Amino acid sequence: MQKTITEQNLRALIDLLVKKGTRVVGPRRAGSITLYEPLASGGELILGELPRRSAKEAFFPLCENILSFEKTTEGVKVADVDPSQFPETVIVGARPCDAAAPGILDAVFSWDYKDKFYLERRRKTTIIGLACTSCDDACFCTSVGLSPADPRGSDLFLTPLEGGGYACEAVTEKGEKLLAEFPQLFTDAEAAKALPQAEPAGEKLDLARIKSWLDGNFENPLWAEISERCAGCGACAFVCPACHCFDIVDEGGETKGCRRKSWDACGFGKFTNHASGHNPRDAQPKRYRNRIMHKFKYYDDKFGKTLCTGCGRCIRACPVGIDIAAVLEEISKK
Amino acid sequence: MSRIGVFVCHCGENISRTVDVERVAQAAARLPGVAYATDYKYMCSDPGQSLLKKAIAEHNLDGVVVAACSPRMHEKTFRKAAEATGLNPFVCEMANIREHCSWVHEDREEATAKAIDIVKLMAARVRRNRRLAAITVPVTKRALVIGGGIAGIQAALDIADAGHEVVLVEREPSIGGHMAQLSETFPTLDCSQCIMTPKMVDVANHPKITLHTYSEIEEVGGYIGNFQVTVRKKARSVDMAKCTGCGVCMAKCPQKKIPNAFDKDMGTRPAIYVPFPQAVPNTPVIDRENCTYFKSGKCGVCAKVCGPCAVDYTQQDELVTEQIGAIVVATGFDLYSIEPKPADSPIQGYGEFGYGTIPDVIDGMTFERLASASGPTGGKILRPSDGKEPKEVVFIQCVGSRAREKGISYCSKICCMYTAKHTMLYKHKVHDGQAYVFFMDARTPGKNYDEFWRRAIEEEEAVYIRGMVSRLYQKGDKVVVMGSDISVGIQVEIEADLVVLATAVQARKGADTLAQKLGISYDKYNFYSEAHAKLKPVECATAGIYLAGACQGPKDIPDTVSQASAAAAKVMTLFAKDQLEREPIVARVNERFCAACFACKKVCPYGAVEEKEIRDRQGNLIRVVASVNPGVCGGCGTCQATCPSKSVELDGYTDEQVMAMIEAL
Amino acid sequence: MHAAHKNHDFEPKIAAFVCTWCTYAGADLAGTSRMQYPPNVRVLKFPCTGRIDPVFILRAFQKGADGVLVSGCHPGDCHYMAGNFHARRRFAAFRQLLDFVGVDLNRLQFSWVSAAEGGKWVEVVTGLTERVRSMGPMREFKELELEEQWSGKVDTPELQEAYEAIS
Amino acid sequence: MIDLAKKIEAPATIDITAYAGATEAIRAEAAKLLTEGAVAAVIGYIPGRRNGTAIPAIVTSPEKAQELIFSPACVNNLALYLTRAKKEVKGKGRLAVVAKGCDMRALAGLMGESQLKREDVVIIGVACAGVYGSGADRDAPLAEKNIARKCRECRVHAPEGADVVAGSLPPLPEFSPVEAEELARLEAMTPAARWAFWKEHFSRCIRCMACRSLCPFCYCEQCICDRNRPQAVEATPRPAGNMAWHIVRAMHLAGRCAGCAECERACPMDIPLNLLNRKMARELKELYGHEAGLEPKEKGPLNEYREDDDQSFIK
Amino acid sequence: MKNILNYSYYPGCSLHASAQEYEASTRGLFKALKIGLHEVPDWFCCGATPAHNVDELLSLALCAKNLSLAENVAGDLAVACAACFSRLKTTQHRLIDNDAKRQQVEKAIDGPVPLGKKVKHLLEILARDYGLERLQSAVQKPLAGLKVACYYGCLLTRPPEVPELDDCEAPTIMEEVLKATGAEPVSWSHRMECCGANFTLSRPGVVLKLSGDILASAKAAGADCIMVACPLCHGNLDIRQGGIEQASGTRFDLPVFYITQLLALACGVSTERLGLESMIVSPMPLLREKSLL
Repeated sequence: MQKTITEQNLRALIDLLVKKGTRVVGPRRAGSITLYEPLASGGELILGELPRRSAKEAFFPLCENILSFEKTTEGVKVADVDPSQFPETVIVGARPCDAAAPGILDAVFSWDYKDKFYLERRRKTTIIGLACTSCDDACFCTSVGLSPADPRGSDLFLTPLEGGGYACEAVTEKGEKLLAEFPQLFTDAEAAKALPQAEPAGEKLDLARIKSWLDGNFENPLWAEISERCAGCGACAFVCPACHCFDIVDEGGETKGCRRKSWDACGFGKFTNHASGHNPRDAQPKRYRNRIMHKFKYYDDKFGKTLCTGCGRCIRACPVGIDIAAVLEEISKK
Repeated sequence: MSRIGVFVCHCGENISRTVDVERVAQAAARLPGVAYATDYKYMCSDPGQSLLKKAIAEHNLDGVVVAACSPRMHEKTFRKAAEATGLNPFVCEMANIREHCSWVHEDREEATAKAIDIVKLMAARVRRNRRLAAITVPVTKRALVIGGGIAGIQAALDIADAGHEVVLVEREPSIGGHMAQLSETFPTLDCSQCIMTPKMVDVANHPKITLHTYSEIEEVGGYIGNFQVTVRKKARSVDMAKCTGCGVCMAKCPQKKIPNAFDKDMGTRPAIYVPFPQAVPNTPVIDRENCTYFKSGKCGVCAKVCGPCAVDYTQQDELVTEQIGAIVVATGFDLYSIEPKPADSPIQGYGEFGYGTIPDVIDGMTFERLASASGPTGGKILRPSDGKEPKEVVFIQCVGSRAREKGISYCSKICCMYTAKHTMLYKHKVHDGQAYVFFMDARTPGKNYDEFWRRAIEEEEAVYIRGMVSRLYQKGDKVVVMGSDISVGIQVEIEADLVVLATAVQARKGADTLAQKLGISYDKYNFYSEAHAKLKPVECATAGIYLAGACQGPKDIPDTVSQASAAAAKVMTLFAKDQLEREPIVARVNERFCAACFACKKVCPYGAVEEKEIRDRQGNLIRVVASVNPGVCGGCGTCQATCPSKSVELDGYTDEQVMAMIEAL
Repeated sequence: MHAAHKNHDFEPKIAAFVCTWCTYAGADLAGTSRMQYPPNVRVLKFPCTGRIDPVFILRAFQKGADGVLVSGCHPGDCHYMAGNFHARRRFAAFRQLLDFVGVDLNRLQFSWVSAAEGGKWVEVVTGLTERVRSMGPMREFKELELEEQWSGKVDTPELQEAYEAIS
Repeated sequence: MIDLAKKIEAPATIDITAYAGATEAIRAEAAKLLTEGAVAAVIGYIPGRRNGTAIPAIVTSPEKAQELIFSPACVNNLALYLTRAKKEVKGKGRLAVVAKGCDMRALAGLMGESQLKREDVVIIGVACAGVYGSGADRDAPLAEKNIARKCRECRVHAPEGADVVAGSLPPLPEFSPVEAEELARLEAMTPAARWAFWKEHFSRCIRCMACRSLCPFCYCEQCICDRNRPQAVEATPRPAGNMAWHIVRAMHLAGRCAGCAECERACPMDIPLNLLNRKMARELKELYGHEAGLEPKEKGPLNEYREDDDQSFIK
Repeated sequence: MKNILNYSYYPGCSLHASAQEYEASTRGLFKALKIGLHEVPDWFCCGATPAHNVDELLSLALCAKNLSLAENVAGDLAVACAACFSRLKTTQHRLIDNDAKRQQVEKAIDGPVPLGKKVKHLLEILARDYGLERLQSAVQKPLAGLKVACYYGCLLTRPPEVPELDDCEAPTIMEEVLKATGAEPVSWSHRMECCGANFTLSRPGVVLKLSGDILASAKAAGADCIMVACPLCHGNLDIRQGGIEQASGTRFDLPVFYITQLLALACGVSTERLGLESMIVSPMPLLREKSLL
């Protein structure tokens, strides 16, 4: 029998979780936009909008301290951050393109070096995904093999139903646990008809074909052609659910400070700048090439996955209108 | 610097009375980068300095903080001491815990805490200090003097006598300037030409002086010690090398009716002329505007009569470039003229004085020419309108000067004295004449000046009327002077035969253009600005350029000569060394990051920022960046605060040093 | 003989950015004249107010200053002729910016103090110190310094303590 | 009888058919320049993949020039591509650029800052009635609802000083000046409320540097916030560093920013950055009568001075 | 027919009393030139010289109120009398950068002071607004052969910063206007000297001397007559001329015209409207001699 939950109960679920001390992260109004942020109550949850930034920051924060140091007469005192302090988190209302991302990122964060910051947060996080019933002309999840109703990556997956409420599908044990913990909020019901899922306009892309072109075209005039308009900002990377480059800097004073890890972007001119002053990716086309190569070739070579969920955020955010879907389409035609 | 020594001074009890110096030293020892800290009774004393030197050697210190008095007091002392041990002097800094702490606070706890903080700030700073090397700039020991009046002549002779080469540039055909026009000089009444002409001849004969007369400055490039100056030698139409100065050409020139400017247009001269008989050089020049040959192509008399064939009608202006180490600007002044106000001038004319339409209203310089034995009247005082000897002469002071409503607020400084002189000269020549002087104040500061003025009144019977003149008008052959005598409060009317106006001393016409070529600043009256009113009265803010005489402001002859000698002394000081050494607190451009917006150049008060082209080995231009000339940079650091990317840094006050101090706040 | 020393709950930290030729010398004069003023001020010497970057003021507030003084030569007295004129424009603009982002301009003072004005130095420093003392600590930047993005926040007891300590 | 009142009433929407004329003129001019070899490339706009979008394009052939367009979606300030930040583009040779009135002001500013020589660029000015605001409805006619904020207060619809001007202006509606109103609203607040306003906005900043990257005046070879010795502005996207970054940026643009509002448009976090720039521009106009970018000026307001400048704030 | 220019008009007390010929000729001239003059309703005394000697606030308030009345009439404010002109201009000048004083005055007159209202003397209107060329072409009967001493008096150009009419000490505006009529201005010395003004009543001796000098100077320069722009000067030079002749034993016989009288005459305004008959020194013989009647 399928479980369903009303919108009211979904909000009540958030309230209950918050009360219990769980950090609940979901789409929330932040100024004039919507972002995934901790919710103080269920009332704050915004449904029906794709937040500007992806949900990846729940595991991979925009900026976090990784240690702090203090110089004293006795020497340098270093204090590590204790990952056990990371809060139990539930992400509510993650769209399939966001929910799918951690599953992709797990590979890189647990490969030769186990990133305990990421992994600990990941372990403590439950994702409640939500199927999309609408999309815009930047959405292209279907082109990269996902769909607006794909439960991949979600622990619990909600599908909006005609007449309100959501069908709930426990995808993982974490999801089942949640269902079990708050049985009063979920109803066993004859499934009402699911609302029709969104239909992004793009054709499904032949990712293998794209990859094989990339394999042979490290040098190609196309890179310059696409990216000569690129202004070199990091907007695309920072809104992307799958981009995961980061920088580590020491900040603070001479006697006291923190080592911090924060998002970085391969579009930045300084991204690969060496201390010597030499920069192997010294021009924007090389940097843009890296962005595409990393997503559709290198990551695939290494982990067998594509580093893109088709959320379309980079298309919306790019101030010079670079459209990754159009780029992929062009490559796939080569 | 990571091995800093901190030396806390007691200053007898001056510091230790309110600051617990031992505690300061103990706290200092715990500061990052500090390897050694101690305190001592008198750090500046010999034993104190020895202690410092010894500690530097023993503890292998690479930076020093002396916590004592103000750096304005002893920074040099301690830097020298540090330098004696082999340290770079610029890694030694002072923490001011006396003037800024012990002397201004009473509470021992608070003062001690503050002293520790001050030491902390300075230690943080010294950690980022860089070793700076003194900057040297080569010096071309060749001076340019612009202007051949008494100021320029004096400066040129002084510098040349010291053994340095001098290039003297004069706009007119002869040197001599205004002083050559004067009859006698106050307060001694000695003959101006008698004291002037020998100096002019000295200039002409001096082996170290290159004289360019009838020449103007075309272009100035470079900087202190290394100027390149282009001089335009105007076509004289007479070959200087061939001319013997015999004067036959002038005698034979058929065009003789040209008003002689040297005599204030009262006499005449030929078209080929020397301005006055004692001219230096004594080579005539053809006034092409008035020469019949140049106007119509006919005549050519002078060429025909010239024995050595020196007349050359085809001569062209010539540009000469001189390498110069220092420049003395001595361009002098112009006299305010009573004319309707020029359209673009902020200065109002004197309509009430008839705008100079009354022929017997003349200015002081015209009177000088009348009184001069070599003048158009042979020294007789004869009025211009009818050549009669004036029996009643009215002198009016402050015409143009001290007249805010007319646009000039300053005092011309010399008029009180020369007007007094004029009354005397007049009385000496016209025994039964009466001189009246309208004056606001009589300003006679100067050796024997007031005595001189009193003599004009008491012995030469000049009548001084305190008050200004409201109107002059012609009445028959008299000039009626309507004025007021404010000391008795009555209106005065004098029917005079001649009126002499003591007109204001103004900056030379075109002074601003020359200033722009030189890159020096000038005030709203176009007088050149000295770098500091008290302490640098002969220096321009632009290094290597000095001022002499009235181009800087109204001045009499003694002041002018003194300033000229002072400027010469400054040039000699500069020339005393082969290289110019200066404190290395100068800005440097990080060429790699300079985006060439030249904001630094726009704000630099010294014009020290240049545009530098970076080329590859083939000579192709890669990019242009800013570049600071360390010889010219004054070290204010305005460029750095202005540069958005901080690609220009002031050595000694880098952002790194400042940020470290802010960090340590 | 001495004025009764008062204890205050809050002693502000005042950073003074001064030029070496006028205001630093003026402060020296206050010292040689044995004038008395509150010890809260820390002087940072610059060749000229023209060298003082607005970033320094911002940084000083970030690094814990409760009040900032910028002081140099009177107009026309600049050792470098025009540095203070440039500074005057720069700070006229910068203070408007700070005001616009919500910094209380009572914490920021600009003055001309000449080498002869030891008395004025004392007045300016005393005035600013007392004004800032009455305003209380400059919390804005300090609080901001401790804030984290929600995703990077770890609510460790130490941080919590530090956070509470500032209020 | 004709109803006069009705006739003179300003239209509520902008008739964008006028933009088609501009498109034609731009294509013709670009093709001419490229055919003649007068320029190596024309920087203009071509349609984006998505309906109603336009993206910058660097066009090098007369054929490709036929793809150029002008529409309300042509939001970018193409002056960006003439700065040293875009060396690849600048390296192509002499360039032509399509510029709206607002973009012209940036070009003038760049010329004043020695970044661009007038003779090195052909300016194809375009009469512009307005462009879409960010996130605006691109299907609806251009009106109060979807026009960019800066366009509501635009005073440079017709570009001045261009080599050619493409298109003509349709009748312009009167829009309420939202930026001026917002500025007034903020100024009326207490400092504490303003602080709260900006803190909230800046805390969203992720330091993607889109504001910097899109700004024609952020052409520094090395941004002060990328420097770490010393570190004047923290590089990490924490609230403290964000606040410092935006204050420093506003200060660095003061007297230079010509108001193209690209920073604000580019910001993926919708931070109203142009408010800061407008505020500074207004203060500098009030203080020194300076307006950025109307014509190339040798000195900006913060690198010149007058002896009698206001100093009422100096005690 | 439409006027070319329109002004609000402040005649001042004299023009309604001793200087009625100034008023009549002004109106006649301006009508002929098609310049509209619209008298300020309810205008009153400007305070003249006495007021500011007694109470500055009073003197400023009087003019301020008149200015504010003038705001009701469109156009710059035309003023004929040199003294009224001076007072009105002085008031604006005094108040423009003195906020404290302005507030005081505003309180006194219970309203704002129109500091922007342009106050113009007739000369300025004729020479600048109307223009010398146009004036010249409006002349129907050139005053050829008439030698005129243009007399400025004290207030038209002084103090330098207030009237902004012409050069303070060497003005030419009257001569320029006069030349347009075809008459010949003489060059003379006492154009700007004081006529004695108000002393005419309290210390007539002073006036006899000062005005006598002016007349003598004009005569010496070869003038046939004098032209003035101020009712008070006119009084001293015209009414007192007989007395001066008596005291000095010199016969001058110099008619004293207002600017508008000569201009109107040249522009063909009927001589009946020029008030020539009210001049003490009759101009008739002169005008007949020069065939100007």
